Amino acid sequence: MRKILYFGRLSDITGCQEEMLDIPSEIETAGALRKWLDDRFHATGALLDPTVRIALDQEIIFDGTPIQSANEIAFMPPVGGG
Amino acid sequence: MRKILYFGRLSDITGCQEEMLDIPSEIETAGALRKWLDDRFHATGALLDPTVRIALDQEIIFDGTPIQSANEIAFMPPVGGG
Amino acid sequence: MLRVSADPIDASEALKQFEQSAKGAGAIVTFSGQVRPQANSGKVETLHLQAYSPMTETGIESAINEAKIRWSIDQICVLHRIGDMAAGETIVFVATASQHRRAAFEAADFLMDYLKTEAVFWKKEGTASGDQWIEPRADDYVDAARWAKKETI
Amino acid sequence: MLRVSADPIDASEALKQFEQSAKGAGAIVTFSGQVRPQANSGKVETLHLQAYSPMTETGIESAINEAKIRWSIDQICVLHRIGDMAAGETIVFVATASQHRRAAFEAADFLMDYLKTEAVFWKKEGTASGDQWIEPRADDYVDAARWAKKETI
Repeated sequence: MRKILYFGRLSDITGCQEEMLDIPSEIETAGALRKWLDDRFHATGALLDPTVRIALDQEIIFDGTPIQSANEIAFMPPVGGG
Repeated sequence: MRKILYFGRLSDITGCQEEMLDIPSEIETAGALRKWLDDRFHATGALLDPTVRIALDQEIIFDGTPIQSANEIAFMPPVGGG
Repeated sequence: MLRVSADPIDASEALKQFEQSAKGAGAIVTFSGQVRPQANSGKVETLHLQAYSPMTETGIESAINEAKIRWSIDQICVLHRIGDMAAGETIVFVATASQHRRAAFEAADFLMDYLKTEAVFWKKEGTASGDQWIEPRADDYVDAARWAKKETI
Repeated sequence: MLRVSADPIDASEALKQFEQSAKGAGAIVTFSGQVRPQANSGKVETLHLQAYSPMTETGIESAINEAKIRWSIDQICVLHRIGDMAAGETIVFVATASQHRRAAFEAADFLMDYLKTEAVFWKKEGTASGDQWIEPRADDYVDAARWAKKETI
């Protein structure tokens, strides 16, 4: 089980800000996880948007990065405070 | 009688920050007044320094400006606050 | 000093404390940002600010360190509010202290550009016509690009 | 708002009042300058600030008006101390409020450059080894030239 977080506008699509999830073993990379989750939520590409970055255990990574060792995976639309 | 003011470092030379003065009628311009006062105070050019500006009745003027109508004449070395 | 918290920010009180910690610096610049009262879609009723701790704090700490490397800065304070707040409330307070006023101005300006475009926050404005997530404007990215820094997050 | 006075300046209190008058502006930048504790010739015991009223005030008012023409600014506050003060005391406080943070930063920066190089003040530092009149440094003139404005006094 991994903790998955959906920030900003993504939580409007997923209906939750975080969830514990069993990720199938064939989903090996961040990019594959994007696609799998986008289908699962019928998000019609919202999770595939290149402006949505992915963090593994609080570190921004690329789509090719393997996710097996991550405990926490976050989907982050464009950030900005102030 | 006119009021003459000496600001900043000039008052160290003139020994006063302001004085009431009868200016001889042959001293017609700001430039002539500079020279006359520089001699009077043995200021050895301190009042002639081009960075020292002259204000007639609170308005910066040039050396050629006539001074007859002015009530208050100020000698102003480089300004700066903050 | 860095604080990311749901507690209200009192800019005046923060400046008072900063003056104490920055004694002798000579020049202090502060920026405070308030929740704007008006959105494109109407009067702002609430603003919700989301962070991702400790990634948010780690990123801001990096920006503070970068500012200290780039400019001769004695002290930096960043307070950022999260959670729900009302229009007019202070959302961010940045203070910089230096011997040199230009350094204090530029470091504060730099930190605000970081906070607006790179700090790990998400903002949702609530108006009578519904809620809307707000992302940085093109202007904000242009401002941030002035510092031509590498991505820190 | 402009005040040139021998009364001490409380920057924190000034910010509190400015926040009230600038309600809804969104972005507030402040600059406060303190009397530096160290001069080239030793520890600063006193700083004496001389003005030439009302020329001093008229000049600052012109600079405030110019800032309001150049940038979209809601409110400006300039407090400047004159007379005798001690090291660490606040000599100047500038606050700007705008809808846009860059406008607030730039207007405050511009006003400080004006105050440092064009405002009608003279400064004398007193140290154990004597008094010395302080005039703007070359750096100050370079900073002021960034705005390429005509002489206003």
